[in-house]
Amino acid sequence: MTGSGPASPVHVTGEVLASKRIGAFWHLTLVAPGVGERFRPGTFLAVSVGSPDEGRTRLGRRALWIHQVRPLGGYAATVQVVVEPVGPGTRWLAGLERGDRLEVTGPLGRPFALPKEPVSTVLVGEGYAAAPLFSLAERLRERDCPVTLVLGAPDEARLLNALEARRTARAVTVVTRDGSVGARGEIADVLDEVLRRAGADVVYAAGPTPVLHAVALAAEAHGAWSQTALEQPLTCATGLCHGCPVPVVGEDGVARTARACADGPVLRGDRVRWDDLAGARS
Amino acid sequence: MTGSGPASPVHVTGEVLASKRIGAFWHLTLVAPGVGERFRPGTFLAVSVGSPDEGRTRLGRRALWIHQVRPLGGYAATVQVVVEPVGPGTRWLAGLERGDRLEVTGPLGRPFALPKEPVSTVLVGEGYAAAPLFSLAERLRERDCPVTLVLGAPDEARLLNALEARRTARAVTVVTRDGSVGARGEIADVLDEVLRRAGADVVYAAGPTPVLHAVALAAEAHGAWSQTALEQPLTCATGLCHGCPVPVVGEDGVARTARACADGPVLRGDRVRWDDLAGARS
Amino acid sequence: MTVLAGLRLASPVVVAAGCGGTGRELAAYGALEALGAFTTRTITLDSRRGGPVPRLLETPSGLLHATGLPNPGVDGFLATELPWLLQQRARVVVSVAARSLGELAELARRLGTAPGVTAVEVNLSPPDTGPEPELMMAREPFQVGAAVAAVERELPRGVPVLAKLRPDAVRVAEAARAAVESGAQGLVVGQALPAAMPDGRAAGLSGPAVGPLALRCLTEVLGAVDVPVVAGGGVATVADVRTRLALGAVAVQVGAALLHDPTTAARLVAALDPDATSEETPS
Amino acid sequence: MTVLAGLRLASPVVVAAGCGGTGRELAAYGALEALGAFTTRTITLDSRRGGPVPRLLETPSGLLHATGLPNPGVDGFLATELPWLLQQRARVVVSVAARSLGELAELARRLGTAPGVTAVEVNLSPPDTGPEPELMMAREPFQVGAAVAAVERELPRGVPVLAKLRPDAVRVAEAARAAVESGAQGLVVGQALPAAMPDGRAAGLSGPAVGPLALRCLTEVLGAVDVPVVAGGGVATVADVRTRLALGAVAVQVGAALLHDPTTAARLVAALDPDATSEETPS
Ligand SMILES: Cc1cc2nc3c(=O)[nH]c(=O)nc-3n(C[C@H](O)[C@H](O)[C@H](O)COP(=O)(O)OP(=O)(O)OC[C@H]3O[C@@H](n4cnc5c(N)ncnc54)[C@H](O)[C@@H]3O)c2cc1C
Ligand SMILES: Cc1cc2nc3c(=O)[nH]c(=O)nc-3n(C[C@H](O)[C@H](O)[C@H](O)COP(=O)(O)OP(=O)(O)OC[C@H]3O[C@@H](n4cnc5c(N)ncnc54)[C@H](O)[C@@H]3O)c2cc1C
Ligand SMILES: Cc1cc2nc3c(=O)[nH]c(=O)nc-3n(C[C@H](O)[C@H](O)[C@H](O)COP(=O)(O)O)c2cc1C
Ligand SMILES: Cc1cc2nc3c(=O)[nH]c(=O)nc-3n(C[C@H](O)[C@H](O)[C@H](O)COP(=O)(O)O)c2cc1C
Ligand code: FES
Ligand code: FES
Repeated sequence: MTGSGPASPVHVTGEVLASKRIGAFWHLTLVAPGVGERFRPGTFLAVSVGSPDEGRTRLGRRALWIHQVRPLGGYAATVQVVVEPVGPGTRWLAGLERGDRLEVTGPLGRPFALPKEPVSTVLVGEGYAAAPLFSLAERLRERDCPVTLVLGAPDEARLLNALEARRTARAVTVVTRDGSVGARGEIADVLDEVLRRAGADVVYAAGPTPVLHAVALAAEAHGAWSQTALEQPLTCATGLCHGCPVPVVGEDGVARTARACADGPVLRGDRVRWDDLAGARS
Repeated sequence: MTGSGPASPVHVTGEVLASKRIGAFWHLTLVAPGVGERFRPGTFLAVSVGSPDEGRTRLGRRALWIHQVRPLGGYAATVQVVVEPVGPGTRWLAGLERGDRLEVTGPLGRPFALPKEPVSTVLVGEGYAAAPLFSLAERLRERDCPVTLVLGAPDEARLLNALEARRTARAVTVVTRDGSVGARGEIADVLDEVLRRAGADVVYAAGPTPVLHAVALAAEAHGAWSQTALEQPLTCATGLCHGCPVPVVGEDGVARTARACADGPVLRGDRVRWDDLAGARS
Repeated sequence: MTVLAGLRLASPVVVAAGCGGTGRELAAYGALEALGAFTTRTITLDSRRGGPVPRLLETPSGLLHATGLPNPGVDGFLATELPWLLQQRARVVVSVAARSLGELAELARRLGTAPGVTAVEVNLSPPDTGPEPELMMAREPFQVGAAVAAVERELPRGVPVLAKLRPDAVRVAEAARAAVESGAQGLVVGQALPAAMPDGRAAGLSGPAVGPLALRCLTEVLGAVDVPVVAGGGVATVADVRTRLALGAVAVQVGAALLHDPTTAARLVAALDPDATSEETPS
Repeated sequence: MTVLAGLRLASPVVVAAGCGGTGRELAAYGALEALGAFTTRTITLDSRRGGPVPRLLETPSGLLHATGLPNPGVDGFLATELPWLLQQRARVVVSVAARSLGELAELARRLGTAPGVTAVEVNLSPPDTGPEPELMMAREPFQVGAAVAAVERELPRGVPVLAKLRPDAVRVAEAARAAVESGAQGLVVGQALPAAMPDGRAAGLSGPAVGPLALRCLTEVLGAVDVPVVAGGGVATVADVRTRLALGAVAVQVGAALLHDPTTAARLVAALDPDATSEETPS
């Protein structure tokens, strides 16, 4: 596996090029010079809540997966993010309109490691967190890795791009908690079956901690590698504050503490001490 | 003179109905239920900087003269204010668009006292501060008081409604510092002449402190009453914080301290101890 | 029902000293009667004009103030402001500060004999006394004790003395103990913090910015003494109130938030009313 | 040219302890070499894992933190982090705290013999030591003196000791005097303030919210001692820096602002560079 070094981020004043509501999510397209150019799947960006011109009462950053990087409107590398409004920061983001400006730092963190050989891969994502999997799938296909996708969500409104998924992946499994689309249930319920059928060598996952934990366990049971993209509450998102500890085991077998933002967000599933991780059991 | 009791204010979430730039000023029309209904000329309103939905870093209020109250768009009493962007708060106000919401408290303070008899009046205003004089002129005309208007400004872009002025007043004198319209000079230069020609019984004034001081002196020299609408830096604007002291002399001749926001903004010119007032000399 | 030092209050929401004007201005935004109590601005024996402008400055999520404690003096207060407040059926807590223990005792004597004073709050650490005569600042615990005792001694039964402590997390527990030993029947935690304006002039800092600092002092004091504690400092939202009551405060004081939104106290009272059906969160 | 305790610094802008990561993360946003200095997170004799989550919380214009001072211990720091920082030609101020005076002396000994340490900053009041072994907190002036002396004694000439004082306006002048008498060659004013999270857990408060409080401590310290003073606490804008330099500080520390905008230090350095032609104001 290659390419898991940290991203080299920039901090810029970005601008909203487009905002579109799809289901429960807002899809924002941002002009953020330098961010898209440096992007690798699994990296994220961080935004400040509030206009760059105003004094800000909220000092913590808000992390968002980089969904897609595309040339658009004369810009070489616009950045797409998917926002689910759940609190003041994400609601502020959802309220932005074309032309509004915001402070953006990115790409941040270590991306998904890509296999050197054309191995069989399974990509697992729940809700908006499936965002980084689509560009990952493209890169994997460029390397002739067969891609199987598992997409989960509470309901159809929170299911990301199932249609687009069918274009990039060999097989797609959809699971929703309320059964509004695909099978009714949890991602964890279908993992064994999917991994077995795909003959998975590597499993990539992004989503809430319990999903990642289930993926790590299932991968281990199938003798596959897992690459889990963690979401932990972040404050600086840049590695400066040590506020996002993830208990891990080093290559040397010694228990250590990693920073979710700077040493992650993507970590090998077998390296995370899931039982010691806050929020690991939902 | 009657009607100088304090206004009975309300605190409401208002909405911008219209925003229009005229010269250096933004004219905002606000829906702020209860504020317009209670308005009397010389009262003002206070706004919070920042959307009602967001945490606010700026806790001080921003005071604005109530310019006009008009039925508009199905609302019985919309409120017009004139904003000159000079700092973060007023710039934020100038950036508001139709439909944006803001916290409004008003009407605040004691209004201009109106004469019981049809006496001759001179109204003096500089820049945006001339805003309350137009509705005052209407009320005076209703009482058969002849109205003479003196409008001053640094330049034409900061001269308020000179055209509208000609409709409400018997005579209008315009003075600009750069001579771009009307006479070149300061309001103070023309006061004596205007007061003499109008045979002024009462002089009403709104503007920077040096203008008010000049008005108070000129009125006294002509044996006229003066009513000066003071602008002092306010924090709460509601009389709660005692942050806006104005040195005055009481009816009993004793030196006291009044609050610009709650005991003013309109004070009798002969009661203000101008030499002890901060900003009295420019 | 909130009970503070034997007093039954209609609500746990109390207006903080110096942030409710004379009461008249605040009454425009909600009945004073519905409040837990109205704390007056600090009253001194002689009247004070207050300090020079600027008296207040905005800071990030806070307000700096150096008002110099302007007030009409105790006689002026008793003659003009108190009767009006009582007419509104407000519960009136009178905040006091003085240049000496003797003055403090004299103030307590006059307030204690005035009908209608609900309680006396001793302002032990005015952060902004301005250019006029220096007021006592209780730096050490023994000074806290002496000031509280001087007031307590002069007050009739039924008019409790509350001690408003300097919010220094590391020392406040000692100060709290000293106040209680000297007769304070309740404590107020959350005086403005000693701060400076950009030009270096001394001032107090208040508002949401200081909330977490006041909260720490609250936990220290609650761990140190058993009398009822009123939590001030940075209270603006229903969540702020609930946090403080959950930690063990019997009531809260609302100060700077009123300067930003004069309806804050009335809205908190309504939101916390156990009979209220809906609970809107004032921002 | 900024001169601090005999050290010539390229800029008056210094990164505050615990807010610059290991340095590597910050270097992405501007050369460390251009900074006045890079202060490490507090290093202890033994490594520390740090406290439980949530370690940080947003407050109005501030950040609450209870990280528990995670760090690799002095040996880990000297082996892995310091060499990289020196390679970047950063001026490295190492922040230290300990469980005892003996440990503090031991830390100083190891740092003093390591080549490349620019200065040692004694963290006299960690507000957030978390569940791991308690670290010393210098409450009284004599404790400040003892801690500073323990470090000073072990450091070679040319490696000055800086004392980072607890920002309590009423006591900080005494602490400053004690530190200077014990050999502190410079003082840092503006440690995080003791605060609490909504659940009552102890934490430190930092960021623009506390700026006016740190400023008051600065004026108290400048009035009390003659050594160079570094002003921390709430620095985010060029105006903040200028205010502090105008009052007499020789340099400023930037902490929480970096967590909100990692380019803050680099932008302040650029804006304050006397050779810069234009002066943009970072927000
Ligand atoms: C690497 C990463 C990528 C993410 N990608 C996306 C995305 O693509 N789309 C999306 O909608 N959301 C994403 N999130 C979650 C998103 O960052 C949080 O929902 C958001 O920060 C919450 O902020 P808020 O103000 O809306 O809500 P609040 O819950 O009020 O947030 C308050 C505070 O808690 C922190 N916080 C709360 N929940 C989280 C969380 N789950 N993760 C991190 N910090 C949290 C915030 O930073 C903030 O300081 C991602 C999180 C991480 C860590
Ligand atoms: C009674 C009254 C009526 C006013 N009417 C108008 C009006 O109709 N149109 C208009 O454009 N302006 C008016 N002003 C002035 C306006 O309130 C200030 O320009 C504005 O508060 C400045 O805020 P800012 O954030 O833009 O600038 P800043 O200068 O950055 O203001 C920062 C702080 O200073 C205070 N402040 C600064 N200057 C003034 C001032 N002149 N008066 C009061 N507070 C000040 C603000 O309240 C705020 O706390 C009026 C002021 C008063 C007192
Ligand atoms: C403008 C202003 C004036 C104040 N005056 C007094 C006072 O006279 N006496 C007093 O004890 N506290 C005074 N205070 C402090 C408040 O009563 C309160 O303790 C402090 O502001 C912290 O609470 P807050 O954050 O809710 O404002 C004043 C505060 C402000 C903002
Ligand atoms: C996340 C975080 C971690 C900190 N860690 C340390 C530390 O290890 N040692 C220390 O002396 N100060 C530490 N501080 C305090 C800062 O160095 C600084 O003194 C304080 O935050 C005030 O400055 P500011 O407002 O610029 O942040 C930390 C602050 C924050 C926000
Ligand atoms: S969020 Fe600050 S180090 Fe990860
Ligand atoms: S501004 Fe607060 S009393 Fe006038």
